[in-house]
Amino acid sequence: MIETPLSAKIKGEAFTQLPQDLYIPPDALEVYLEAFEGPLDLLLYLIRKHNLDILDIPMADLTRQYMEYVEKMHAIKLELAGDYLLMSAMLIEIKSRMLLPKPAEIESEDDPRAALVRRLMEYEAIKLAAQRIDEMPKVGGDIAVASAYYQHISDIKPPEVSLDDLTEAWRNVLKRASQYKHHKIGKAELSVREHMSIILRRLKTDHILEFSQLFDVVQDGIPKLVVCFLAVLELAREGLLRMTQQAPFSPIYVQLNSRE
Amino acid sequence: MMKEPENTTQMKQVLEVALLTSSQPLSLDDMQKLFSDRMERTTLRMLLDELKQDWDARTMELVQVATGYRFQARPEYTTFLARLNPEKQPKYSRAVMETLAIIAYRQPVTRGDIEEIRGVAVNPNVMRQLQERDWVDVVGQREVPGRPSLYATTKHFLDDLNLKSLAELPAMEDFVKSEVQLDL
Amino acid sequence: MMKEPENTTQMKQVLEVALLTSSQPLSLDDMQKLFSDRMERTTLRMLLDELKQDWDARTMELVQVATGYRFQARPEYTTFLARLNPEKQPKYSRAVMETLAIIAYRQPVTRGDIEEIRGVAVNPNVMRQLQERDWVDVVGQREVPGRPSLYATTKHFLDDLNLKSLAELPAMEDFVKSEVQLDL
Repeated sequence: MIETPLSAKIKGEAFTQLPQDLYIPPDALEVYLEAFEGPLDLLLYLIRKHNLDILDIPMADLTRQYMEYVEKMHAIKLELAGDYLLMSAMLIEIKSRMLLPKPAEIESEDDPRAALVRRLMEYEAIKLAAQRIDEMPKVGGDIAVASAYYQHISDIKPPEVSLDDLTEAWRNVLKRASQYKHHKIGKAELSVREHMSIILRRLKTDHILEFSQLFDVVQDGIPKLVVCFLAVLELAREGLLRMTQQAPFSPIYVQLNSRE
Repeated sequence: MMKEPENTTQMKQVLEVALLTSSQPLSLDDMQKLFSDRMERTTLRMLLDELKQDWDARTMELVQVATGYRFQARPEYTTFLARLNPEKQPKYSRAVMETLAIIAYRQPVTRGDIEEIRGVAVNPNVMRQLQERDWVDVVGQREVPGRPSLYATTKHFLDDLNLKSLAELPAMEDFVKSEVQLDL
Repeated sequence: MMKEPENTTQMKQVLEVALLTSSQPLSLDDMQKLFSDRMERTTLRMLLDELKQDWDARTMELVQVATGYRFQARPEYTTFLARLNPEKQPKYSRAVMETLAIIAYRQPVTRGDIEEIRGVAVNPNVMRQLQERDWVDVVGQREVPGRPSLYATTKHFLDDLNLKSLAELPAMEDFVKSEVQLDL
């Protein structure tokens, strides 16, 4: 609940309403005045309390009452917020402008009270809106949201690696080794190395293959056959596989070069 | 481990579990993630509708707020739940609530705008309280000398007030007390 | 507002709401507060038992933990829930990436080859990560003393990088050229 001026407490005793006359015990005044949110709030209070018509404010009355409050504040040396003094000046100005004779033709638009009335009405609307928002049910207050427990398991996905990441890494390797000239590998050579892996993999499961089984003359084009042949030669050169032939023109067998 | 849900019943179960265990509202995007983004938004909306109906006569209700969907206790249980946590929610001062109302209804506004409406200086502490609650944030600067910050309410504010959008706030006209429409 | 619950159904409803909306387990003491301490603990325990059974074939289960009772998602749903808050995408270390690159470009290679090229010892952990990912495997041994394993990249690696064959890896000449361009 928003605290209103009417629920001010002085020395533990609740004052439910402002005294009818303007006499306020000096130590109470401070509490009352602090309960007002500012000069607009005080003015609104005076208007509503005395049932004044906000659209036709009797400026003399309102100004007098307002000034009396402000003087009391002054009298008890309450540190006067500048806002209150500014409002006094404005009220007096409006009052004096209303005393001046006004030309008939601009009557309505030129009511010196117009700006003040607009501000008071806007402030009052905001004040009520604030109260309404304050009363609305809110999460953490009247609204309880579901928040049952669940076992958190981590769903860590493996890191993603792009082709760029990979080539960047390779580039770094090369840069550090500064071995560009010795390690130039073109597309053709990479295919050879890939086929080396493929052949090794096949031999791991099949153990021994006929040389011709390594080549699919029907499926593979000439370039692939050449690459595959180069891979076999490179594997043999690196001592990774062994080729055997029992007799001339008999089948050549390829197997992993193992000591067993 | 459950395999991917195969029928609407299983799909609604997955949604129900997610909504009952999430303390934040779940957006449609969030809920699509539950199904590895293999569910159409229209299907999802249909399932949510059904789930809402499934819970119609029950203790919780499925509601839609600004950032998504959530289950919340039906209001009739509030009194009981309040007994669990008797410490009352911190109440905000009038200054805080009026500042919030101005930001909610007049956003985006600068501190100057707020001071103009309230007729008093804005205590920095007031803005801090609202920002810490994640009800208000800075959405830009007004292009005038000093480039003052423009404040607006957040989606979280709407969520906390059980609203889908600002339009659901009570109309400002309801708060104009004068019988005669102001015509100044 | 609901009046005080009059039958066990209503009492269970109050318990259900409280348990579903509480982010902490509720103790028997807590739950007695819900009924303004006008409920016997034995009655409460009986109601909790019934409530547990009511949820038997459903998405959540009522469990008792050290500090009290709570509803929790049945384990089969946790995989779905994990998708809501994916952990941050981890990244491979530089050592892993460079080792992978060397294996990709120079396969089949031994650990010794990799160490020679990188100039540092290969952490066993690095090879394990690549093998666990099924990106690299052992395709043979080099017939030298110690018979070191020969590593090569797998088909799975090509699939994951969206390559049809290693020949699609950018050729090294491209690097040399760009190096020259950078030097300009």
